[in-house]
Amino acid sequence: MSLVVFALILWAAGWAINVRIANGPGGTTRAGALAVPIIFGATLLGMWELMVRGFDVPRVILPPPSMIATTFSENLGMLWGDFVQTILKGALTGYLMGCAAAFLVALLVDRYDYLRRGLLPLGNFMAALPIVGTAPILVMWFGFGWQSKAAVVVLMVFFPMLVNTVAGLSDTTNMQRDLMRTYASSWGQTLLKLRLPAALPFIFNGLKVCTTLALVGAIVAEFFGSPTLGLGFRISTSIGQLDLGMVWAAILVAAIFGTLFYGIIAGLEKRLTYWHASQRG
Amino acid sequence: MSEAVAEGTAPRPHRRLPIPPVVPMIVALIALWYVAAVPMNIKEALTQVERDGAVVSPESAVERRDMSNWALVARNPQHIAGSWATARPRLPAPHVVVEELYDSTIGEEVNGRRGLVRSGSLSNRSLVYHGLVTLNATFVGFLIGAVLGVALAIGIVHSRVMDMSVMPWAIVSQTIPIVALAPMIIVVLYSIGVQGLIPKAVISAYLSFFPVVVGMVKGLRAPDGMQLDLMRTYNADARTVLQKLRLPSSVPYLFASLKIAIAASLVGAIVGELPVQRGGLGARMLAGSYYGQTAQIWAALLTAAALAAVLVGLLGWLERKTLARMGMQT
Amino acid sequence: QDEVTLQLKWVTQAQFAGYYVALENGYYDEADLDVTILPGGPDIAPTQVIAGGGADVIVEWMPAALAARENGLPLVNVAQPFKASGMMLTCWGDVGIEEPADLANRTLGVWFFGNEYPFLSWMSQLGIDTDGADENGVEVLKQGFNVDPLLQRQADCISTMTYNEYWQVIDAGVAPEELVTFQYENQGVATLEDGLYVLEDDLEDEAFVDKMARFVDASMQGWKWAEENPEEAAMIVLDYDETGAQTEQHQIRMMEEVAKLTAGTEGALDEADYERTVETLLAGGSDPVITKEPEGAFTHAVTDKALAD
Amino acid sequence: MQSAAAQSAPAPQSAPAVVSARNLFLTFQTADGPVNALSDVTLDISKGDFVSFIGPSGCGKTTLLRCIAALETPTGGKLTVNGMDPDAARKARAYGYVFQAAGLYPWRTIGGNIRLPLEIMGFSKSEQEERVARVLDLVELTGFEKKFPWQLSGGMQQRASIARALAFDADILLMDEPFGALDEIVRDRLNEELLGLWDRTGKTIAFVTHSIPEAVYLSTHIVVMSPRPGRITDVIESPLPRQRPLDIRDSPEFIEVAHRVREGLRAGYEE
Amino acid sequence: MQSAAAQSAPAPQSAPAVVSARNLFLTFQTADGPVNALSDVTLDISKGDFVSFIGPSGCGKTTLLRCIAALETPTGGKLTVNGMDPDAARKARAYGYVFQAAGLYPWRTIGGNIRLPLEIMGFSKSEQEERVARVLDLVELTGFEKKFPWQLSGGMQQRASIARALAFDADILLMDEPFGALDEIVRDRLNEELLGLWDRTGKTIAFVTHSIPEAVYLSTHIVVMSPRPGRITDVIESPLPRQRPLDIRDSPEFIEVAHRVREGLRAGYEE
Ligand SMILES: Nc1ncnc2c1ncn2[C@@H]1O[C@H](COP(=O)(O)OP(=O)(O)OP(=O)(O)O)[C@@H](O)[C@H]1O
Ligand SMILES: Nc1ncnc2c1ncn2[C@@H]1O[C@H](COP(=O)(O)OP(=O)(O)OP(=O)(O)O)[C@@H](O)[C@H]1O
Ligand SMILES: Cc1ncc(C[n+]2csc(CCO)c2C)c(N)n1
Ligand SMILES: [Mg+2]
Ligand SMILES: [Mg+2]
Repeated sequence: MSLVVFALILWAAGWAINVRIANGPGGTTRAGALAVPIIFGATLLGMWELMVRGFDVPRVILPPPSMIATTFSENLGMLWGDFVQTILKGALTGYLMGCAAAFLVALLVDRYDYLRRGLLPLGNFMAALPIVGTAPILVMWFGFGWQSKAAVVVLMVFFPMLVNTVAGLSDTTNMQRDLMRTYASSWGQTLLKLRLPAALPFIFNGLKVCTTLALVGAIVAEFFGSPTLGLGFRISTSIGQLDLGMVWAAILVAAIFGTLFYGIIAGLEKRLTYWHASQRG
Repeated sequence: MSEAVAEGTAPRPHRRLPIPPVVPMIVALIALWYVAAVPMNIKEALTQVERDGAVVSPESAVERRDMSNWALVARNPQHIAGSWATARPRLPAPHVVVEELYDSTIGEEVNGRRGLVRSGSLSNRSLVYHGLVTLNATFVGFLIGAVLGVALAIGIVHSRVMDMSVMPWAIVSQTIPIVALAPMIIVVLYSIGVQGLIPKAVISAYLSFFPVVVGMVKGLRAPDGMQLDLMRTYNADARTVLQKLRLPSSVPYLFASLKIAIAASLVGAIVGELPVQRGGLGARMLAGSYYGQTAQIWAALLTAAALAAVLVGLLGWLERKTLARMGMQT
Repeated sequence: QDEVTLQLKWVTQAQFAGYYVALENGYYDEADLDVTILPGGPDIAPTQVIAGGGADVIVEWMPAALAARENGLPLVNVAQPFKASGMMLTCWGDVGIEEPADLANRTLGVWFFGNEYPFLSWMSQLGIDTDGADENGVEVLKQGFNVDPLLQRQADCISTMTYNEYWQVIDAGVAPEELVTFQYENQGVATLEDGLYVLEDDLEDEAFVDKMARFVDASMQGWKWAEENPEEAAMIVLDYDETGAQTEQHQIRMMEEVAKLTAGTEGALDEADYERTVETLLAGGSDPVITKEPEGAFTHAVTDKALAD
Repeated sequence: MQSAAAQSAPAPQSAPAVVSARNLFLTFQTADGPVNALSDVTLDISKGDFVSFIGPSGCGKTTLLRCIAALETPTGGKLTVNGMDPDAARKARAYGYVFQAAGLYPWRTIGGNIRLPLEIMGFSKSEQEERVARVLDLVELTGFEKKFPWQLSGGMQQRASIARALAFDADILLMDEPFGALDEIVRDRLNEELLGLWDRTGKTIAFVTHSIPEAVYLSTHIVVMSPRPGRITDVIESPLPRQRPLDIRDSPEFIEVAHRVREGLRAGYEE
Repeated sequence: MQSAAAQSAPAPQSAPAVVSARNLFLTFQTADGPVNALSDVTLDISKGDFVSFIGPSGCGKTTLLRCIAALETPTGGKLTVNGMDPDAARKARAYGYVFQAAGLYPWRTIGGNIRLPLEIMGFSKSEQEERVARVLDLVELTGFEKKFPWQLSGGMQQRASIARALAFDADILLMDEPFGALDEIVRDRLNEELLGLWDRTGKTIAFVTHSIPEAVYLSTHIVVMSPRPGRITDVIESPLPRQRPLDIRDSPEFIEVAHRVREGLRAGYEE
């Protein structure tokens, strides 16, 4: 019980430190912006550890972070293999193919209003097909390897990317378009010099949303059939073996990569859309 | 001087009802679907007719396994129609799915042993029943997720600390494959004696809170400096600003994110139904997969998508009504 | 009435008919028990459910139970309604597989999630590598929930149960002659399936043992009734299936097949079977399922009491 | 009103100073370095004055008005409003503020917008109704209470926003380019109406504008400002009578004052 | 330049008509029913004219300019630009258009924005550099080439947008309230510069404004418009010389013309 009390104290302390940093002069600095979430996360982990121990939660229900860390560090090799299989082969390939395809279709849809009015509602409907239903079908179609995972990811990221890109391409003011008209600019020129740059913030929004979708899609698809490696395989198999440390270690891999991936895209966004009001602060 | 000038061309009113572009798209999609079903199902179809005594080429199933589907179609053109009628198709033909949809809704309720007509209650073999089961969890999860999302957004907008600490972790939380965690969540909730609707709703809520947070943070921050300054000149407190300025101006954002959230909620409910095989569209999809009944999966899938469309449509309708009442045009 | 929560290993189907029959026919009521049956499903681990306190007793396969025991979850077998194993490997006959040695170099579908142990033991006894390291190893696929990998020839062989997936293959139009099957029972690597397990600590409570005894007794009554009335039993199962997915024909046949496995036992664990299972699991080569002889992994206390009444 | 751009102490005065600024400084810290928005601003506004602030873009007019409204805090000097610290005056709801754009809340009707400050300040329902009706009448918008902002023209919206600032009857009115977005004809009419209102109510008005004729036509005092750093270069007291028909703008006195203002502005630029 | 509000046929003329409009009509179909934005507009603009369009908000000034630019199609009447159909003139890149707001692309530097039309029209790299440098110099923005729009003040942005319209050297310049958002002093200076530019280059300029002094100061012809339906009520030919120092605005001729314009505007309102 004392561990639980200690956990609450830890929480209060972490929060107090964060309040001081955030509201103090450090709140606007880069270091502050980094420190606060890290302290928050560390507090959460500490609470988790203490609560699990304090309440004597069975290891096979929820393991403490320390145990997850141990499992993680002891199985780096295996987790690396899972990472390559699920994320590099499945998620990334699917992400690239899905986003690229959505981008090209967006150009088409943007060019031909008829397609826009015909395809978008249809796409909207198809986007509502839950992956847990489509994944077994795609596994049946594309086999047990990473290809089926990539297919699931393509299906998942396609529509959000399409919608964002289409919205972005039309996010120009009348004046900006009229200006191009006064130059008698061709469709391609208008696209290249006006619509694409103007669409960038939206495109990045889509790319960001899709990072997490890609990850989740690739992992989930493995539940419906996979070779004997991959993060989804690892999670599912390890639950069956009651090796919860491994389950969470695999989740940790996904979370680390997901955050990194998101961060990279967000960083790229900062560099390429520096001119946008949202980036100038 | 050139005579070429713009003549007055008032648009003439249309006589015929214009066909919405979706219609030809759907027709094209269905045609494509039929075409795709041929190579997809050809192996199965050939095996099937072979068992019925027909001659197919090549004759060995092992040889066929290693051939491309298109080559098989080319060599057995007389069996193409069989691809639309296999027992366990890889891609069921559209009419098969439609039949299944009819059988598992109206057909089952009217003629089924446990149907509405014979038993007085919805049949657990019908998609109507399972759709309702899923809807229930969706609503509860959506409600929890939306309330949580709005509350979190309000906290984030009002507290710097929350903004700085919670927001990054909200993003991280979305990189965790909840679908993988769903069975464990259900087991954990079992262990504290919670069963039935709530575990599904929890998963639903987990998926739906994030879009609401993101949208509402944007929405609550939508008021510009002038609108906020106006409140300051009235010496309004944070509560009043929230009530009279931030919340009203976030309404369009709220609806935009609610529409995403309800679709996510539905997926969450379905995900939650997979491990606990106790009805719902998720259970239905899995059962279809379990017994290789692809038509059954497709029927459940389409039902789910239609449900999502209806829910999103409902929210859109509510949005238009609300915004119109608030004097905001869409 | 005493409350008992039973967690099944898989979805509601005739594999668990005995329990549903006992519930439906009031055997549990007669034993003064209020039984809740929780169906299982993909990725629901009964061992985890009982560890979390979500159930009093679970239906589980012995390999998974013993592995969990070694992982620190002290499960104890209190009864064994299934005498024989229903697990087998089903292969296409036309790909040239005739005996187990032919499995080398093939693609095999295997259930994981704690159900892979019997397969791994068997392979290691055959000396066939399963993790892709060896040239002549097998390529293992984590098989999903259905028999599509076989039908679509994505795999040469898949795992099936005598009472379930095998018949799905047959129902798909495949003639039995087209298939080659390897029953684990015949390969000498059979492991015990569908036993009833409880937590060791609970057994220290006399009242709990008594409750379990009544539970096992009533359940076995159910099983025996189901064996004798397969059609009615299947219909009872159908009535309890909330997903509405099961079909009459399939469940009746499943019940008939399951009856073959439950025949010849009153529920008490046969120690010889236990020894054989443990041996198989221990003989897992470099990576055995369990590393040392388990102790106290079963008790006859419950069945003795149940059979005495 | 009294001002001193160069002198340090203000001259004694008769009417009580509603706004009193002494050597105000305000520096914004920006990414590109500090910006001196206000530099050594000393100024008194007496009760009943109509003071216009004119000057090129970026000279600190808005900033000064915002300091008076306690929306900005000077980084140096002393500022009192109604004898109090500006923030205390803000909390005492001493002034009404009219922004450059009408800035009506689009989800509220015209009546709802005018009622907004009244709700916040806790007026009773009946009092609210009464005041809304009164100020709507004052700005000639009776009958438009139930309309939404977008159903009104720009000029009507601007009048509604003035009504909103008038509704709770503060003695001071701070107006930041309220007519900047309107066309000349509408602007003329609103100018006339504003003068009438000021005359009837005896409010103290601080008014920011870009337009020389507008400043001259409306004000008792015209404060000319210049940028980099923002400071007061001249304060011109108007010789025009309190009653000003529109065609006073063709009178020699008017043209003379306008000329002085223009010269003052130009001087600020050339420096 | 010649115009006829009431007459149907234009008077004969010496200089060739750059823009010629005969009985133009333009009706917008809106949800609230049709809006007559232009009604029976007949007008000629000769080469080298500086024509201002003035009138209350919504009278169709912008619409008329957009018709000339082929951004809008009249629903009736006849319009030619450089003797061609306006759309052909647009494709021949006959004019530069300056919008009310600067409308610079935020992702391009000032130099990049000015280079935009040159890139589209396929000028060579070296030619681009040379022209950018020249027009930057013309609008006094040399040294700001590498800055982004948001790093410049509103006046500078507006000058950059004029530079952009000048860069490809079209003979016609269409300007829609280009200085509407600027303060008086900056506006004065830009007015002076624009006059100088016009004088030097001999371009034909159509200029929309709200400001009477601006219209009078700049133009050779002032077109007064009135709304509902949008039409031309008067065309005033300026007696002022081509060379106009800023203080011409205090001259009696100027005040006389300004008075006529104001009367014309007011008449349009009262009708
Ligand atoms: N919040 C701020 N942060 C940084 N600089 C600011 C801020 N507000 C104003 N400034 C700067 O302070 C100076 C004065 O600005 P202010 O808005 O008071 O000018 P102004 O006279 O009202 O101009 P305008 O006529 O364009 O409204 C300008 O240089 C402006 O860029
Ligand atoms: N695209 C459009 N659709 C419908 N109505 C329009 C459209 N563009 C302009 N109008 C209407 O046509 C009329 C003339 O508009 P226009 O923009 O030409 O006026 P303006 O003289 O430029 O006014 P301002 O001085 O406010 O810029 C207005 O009543 C306007 O509401
Ligand atoms: C995820 C998962 N995959 C496979 C099985 C295998 N399994 C064990 S018992 C049983 C029923 C036999 O018909 C089946 C299919 C499982 N339990 N969970
Ligand atoms: Mg200002
Ligand atoms: Mg206009």
